[in-house]
Amino acid sequence: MAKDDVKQAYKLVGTRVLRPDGLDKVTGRARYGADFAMPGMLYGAVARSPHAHARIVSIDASKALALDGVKAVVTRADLPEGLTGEDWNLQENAMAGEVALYDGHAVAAVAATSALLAKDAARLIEVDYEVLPHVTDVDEAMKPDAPVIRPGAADHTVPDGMPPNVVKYFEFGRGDVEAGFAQADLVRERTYRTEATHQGYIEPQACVGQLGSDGKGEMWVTTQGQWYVRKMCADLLGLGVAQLRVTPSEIGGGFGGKTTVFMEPLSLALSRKAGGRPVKLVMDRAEVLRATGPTASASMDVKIGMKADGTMTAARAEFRMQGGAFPGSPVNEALECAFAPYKLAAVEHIGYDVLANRPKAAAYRAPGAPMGAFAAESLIDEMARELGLDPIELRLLNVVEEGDRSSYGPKFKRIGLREVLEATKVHPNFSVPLGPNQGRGVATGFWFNYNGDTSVSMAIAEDGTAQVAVGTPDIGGGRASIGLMVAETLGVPYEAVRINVVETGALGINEPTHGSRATFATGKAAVLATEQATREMCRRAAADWGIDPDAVEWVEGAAQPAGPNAGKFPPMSIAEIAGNMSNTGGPIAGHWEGVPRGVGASFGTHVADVEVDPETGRVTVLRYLVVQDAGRAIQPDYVEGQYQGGAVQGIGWALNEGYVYGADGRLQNAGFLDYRIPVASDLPMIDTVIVEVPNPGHPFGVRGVGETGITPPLPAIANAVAAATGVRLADLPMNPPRVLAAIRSRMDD
Amino acid sequence: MIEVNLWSGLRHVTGGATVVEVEGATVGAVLDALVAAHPGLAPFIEAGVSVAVDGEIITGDRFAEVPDGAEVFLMQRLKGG
Amino acid sequence: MRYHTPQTFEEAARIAATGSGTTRFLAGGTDVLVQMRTGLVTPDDLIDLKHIPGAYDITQAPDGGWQIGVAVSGAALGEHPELGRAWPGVVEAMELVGSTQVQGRATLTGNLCNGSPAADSVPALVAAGAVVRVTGPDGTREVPVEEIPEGPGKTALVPGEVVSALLLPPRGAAGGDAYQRFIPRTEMDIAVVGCAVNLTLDGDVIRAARVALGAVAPTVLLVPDAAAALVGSHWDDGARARIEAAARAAARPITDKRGTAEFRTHVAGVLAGRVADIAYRRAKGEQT
Amino acid sequence: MTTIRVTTEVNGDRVEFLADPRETLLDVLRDKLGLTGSKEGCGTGDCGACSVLLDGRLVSSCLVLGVEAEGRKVETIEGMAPGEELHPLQRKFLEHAALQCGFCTPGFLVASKALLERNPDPTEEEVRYWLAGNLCRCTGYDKIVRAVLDAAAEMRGAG
Repeated sequence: MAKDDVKQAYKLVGTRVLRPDGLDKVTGRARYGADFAMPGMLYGAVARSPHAHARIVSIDASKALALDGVKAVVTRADLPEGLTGEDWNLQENAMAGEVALYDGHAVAAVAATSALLAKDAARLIEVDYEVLPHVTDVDEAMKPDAPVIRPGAADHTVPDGMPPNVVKYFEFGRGDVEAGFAQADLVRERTYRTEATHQGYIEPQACVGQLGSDGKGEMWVTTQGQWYVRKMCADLLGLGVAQLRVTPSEIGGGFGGKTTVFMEPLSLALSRKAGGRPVKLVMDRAEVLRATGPTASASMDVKIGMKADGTMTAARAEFRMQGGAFPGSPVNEALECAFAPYKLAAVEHIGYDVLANRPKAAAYRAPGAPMGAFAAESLIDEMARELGLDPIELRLLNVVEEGDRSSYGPKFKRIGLREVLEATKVHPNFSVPLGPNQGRGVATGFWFNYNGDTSVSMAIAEDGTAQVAVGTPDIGGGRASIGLMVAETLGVPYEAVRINVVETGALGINEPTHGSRATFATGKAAVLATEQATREMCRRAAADWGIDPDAVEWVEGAAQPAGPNAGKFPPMSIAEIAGNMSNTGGPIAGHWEGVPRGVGASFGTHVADVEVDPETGRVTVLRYLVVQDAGRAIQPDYVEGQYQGGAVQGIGWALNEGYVYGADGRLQNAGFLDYRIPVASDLPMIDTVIVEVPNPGHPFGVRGVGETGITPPLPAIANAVAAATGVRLADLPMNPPRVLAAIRSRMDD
Repeated sequence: MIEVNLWSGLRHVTGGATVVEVEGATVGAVLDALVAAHPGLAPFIEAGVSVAVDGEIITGDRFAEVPDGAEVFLMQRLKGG
Repeated sequence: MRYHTPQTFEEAARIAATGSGTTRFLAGGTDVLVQMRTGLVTPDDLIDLKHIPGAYDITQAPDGGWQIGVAVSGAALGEHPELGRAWPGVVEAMELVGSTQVQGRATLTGNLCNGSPAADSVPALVAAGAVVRVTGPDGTREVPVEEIPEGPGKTALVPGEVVSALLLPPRGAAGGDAYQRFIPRTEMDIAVVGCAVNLTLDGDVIRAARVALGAVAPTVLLVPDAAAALVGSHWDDGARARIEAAARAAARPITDKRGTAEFRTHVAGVLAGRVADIAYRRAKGEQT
Repeated sequence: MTTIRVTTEVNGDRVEFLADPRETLLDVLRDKLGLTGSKEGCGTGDCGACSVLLDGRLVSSCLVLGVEAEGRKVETIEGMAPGEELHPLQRKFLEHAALQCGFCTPGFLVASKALLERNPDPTEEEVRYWLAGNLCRCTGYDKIVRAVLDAAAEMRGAG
């Protein structure tokens, strides 16, 4: 989209301003997780299990402690007992108790006077393991004779008689699906599989933790959510939550993977044991891949019925996902999103959350939705081809709109899927002619978007500039979008507002930057806080003028008399009011706390053009188009950036990313060499269209844009490969050996 | 009266019902009424749920208003990345 | 760890021969530092060869042959005005190793001595008939490149021996070489299969050829049957089918995280055909 | 562990430090010299976040030992804009929103500078291949490539 095509209903909202944190980030000054140091700081290292599943018989740290400069070693025995539920899961994942549950599971940690020394010491910790049978594949883990990872871990959702590694069970839907399939002219049922992928943020986990014997602590950490870190660390260590102060650094990518804790509590445990000296813990890339949250792997059955004209009569999904050795795979979200773009009278969803000997899954951008979309959209595409139907027309025929019942239950509010599909249809990419061995794939995706606990405080400075304290770390330009909305509301230049991402001591609790919520929720809260301040400024002007405050309104950065008093006094500017505030009642500020209502869901449609080398199975992405409803693009550059980044993560997931476990249960590709995220030369430009169907629940119409973009690429690429080769791959990643094998097996037919 | 639509997996704790009629003017009142009607729902609701009221998914606000006659869906609690 | 900066290869060899524990030579460091970082190897003695005079030099002998210093980086190799015209396959193979950043440091000698069957430059060196000069406690010897690798991570060098130079033969008239590899992405991967072809023509007829394969066996393979498939031909469809078959017959790969044995075998044939085509056209004087 | 005294030049300044020979140049820059603009994303030369120029040559500082810097010249992101004026690449990265989290940005800038010094008029494909060793997980590279091409055009115009 050309830069000027975005609607200009506002002075600032919708403009492509520079990000306020940009200068620091292009000069190397911005401080990320590992860039912080404290006086007297020690360096930590973690000893990890080389086994997928092993009983810890004994741990002997005497050789490590004998090294000059080693100050502390901690094991699970140094953490409190008696935790339950997710707290216990987090603690068990941070440090193994009786059993190491996956390759890379932490078993001990050490603090020393240098990073090299800490690493040396970690290698000297001797652990005696009794190796146990393991399982890493989700379908294998569901077999009745699979190794049991945690007996009795199934919760209340699991009916009797299920395999022991099934720990949660989901079932929802409506209508009579069998009757729906009976009405269909074409019914197809397929099984799809996706491998676990990692968020792949370039900045490894890093923190500096300090904890004294008085139970007061501090932490500097790279995180999507400093309050989550505070609560989790406090619970895992048995501290009073408010006694811990957590300051977020700049964050080098998260994508959901930094919404939880891994080694962070260990830095505090080490610090406490080392007499309160601060302890820095920085993961290396292998640790990130082995022991932080990847997403789940999935095995999925989908069945769909269609009339000859493409009308969908019924759909059924049965998904199995493993999220590591702990409950929490996003199987429910995968099911809820799979059929969300379609009007369905009858739909059934069944899901199994399964344990396996892998690291504990963390959220990854629209958790679950990409897998669900891969299964559903692959089958829909296959059926559209079989019926000879255009993929966009088929989707328009079944499109959900405001008031339609969603596949997951409630009716949709105002949504923009129809507008997205119409914009896709007319985009030039959709009609570029294709050559030999080339194919075009279309797919649609959905994400709910989210609000969550939000607390924002803003204040007017003496010169009429403004500061805003927000609790959501800025991962992709959040300061810019929030700054624009506050400046627009306040009627001041964008440059007059400073957005500060603050530590836990400065605000009420905030959920992390997750769920595509920062611009929606923090943005809405910031606008409401700003309106509180403008009301106060109107009140002060009214007092000065001697009129009723209700007869004053805030217009373009000034209080001005309205109604019967209109024109009686010249407008009083923010600078005037601010400059005089110490004489008119003191500080002027505004704040807002709550869970902002009015979330607006977002749909997107992607069009992928690929070429497949029939001799090697290599897939080259020739062209890629993202069309997505943003509600309103506050800073269009960063909206496009979210679309492009989500698309490319999805392209990686589709083609070459994936965890590879050996027969020994060890991760084979714990590095960027063989965990193959897309590189610059793999890709074309990623074309974007921002559709704006404003969300009535947000003052500027924002829906949230971060997550939807990763949901369509998996099926869009698969559908393009199918179009190019005539063979359909049902297993991800579609790496060259798999694509070539599929092509050659077709040639053998 | 509020008709609450449950997810179908809850049938085994509601005697087969997937729609339950309860009284309640807030999300919290509706949830409490559900547990009163079907005590087997308690662990599901304690584990965290979202409640969709007339299409808006509400998480973490027991005081949110539920207008009479509203369409209410009980959903598993959502999370994001 | 002791860090040494010898001024001669003899001194380097002496340090290595007298070291009590693990010894590593440091040239570009792009493999050694990774091994140190991942804890795979912690040398007791690390011997930096870059202070030895000539380590950074590329020189041409009067007979047209080339001597390449052990510290010459891939980037320096690619920037050399003459070498790339003589041995484009060797240069393009080395330039495929790693990123631009790795190119700033990685060396041909290091790529060889790391002992990886997937090393990109090694098939090209083997096809080119390159030789390494080895300095050891008992003096200096010259060894054909194909005799250096003995298995993954293993070489024929004995403790105390250090490669002191790499020698490429004179290109001669009507010759061409080429290298390609298959990787899943477009950059940054280790070769799943690599293939180099070096040939000379007599008119349109292939008079002599050497074909080498990477990543399809425990060591880089010189494949005489594949060369024989070319010799005497005009590079026609028959020759292409023969070299593809010969390459596949010679491949004895494993299945691992980078590819299946079946895939590697098939692609070895595909690459052999593609690379021979480029080498033939280069020998004919085409710019490719 | 014996440390070695190293004298080198970083961003035009003569500096001295004591290094354990196992420490990388990246460790030294970040922990000894306080130059934390170079980032560690992998430690194995696969991500490019630690890119610096060593005697004018683009390298991963995680694959260089600190002791190897003796007598050499090192240029880091901190030296890219010596005065108040940003380097055109830095400015174009801001204008094109070529960063989201910003963690890979120093490496991309240093690598792009090395490219434009050798090739003032690169094609899109040349930019993409030159930067293939710099991983970015946020942007999908689109805006980065545009920023580099635009900076190159501006620098050619100014030259």
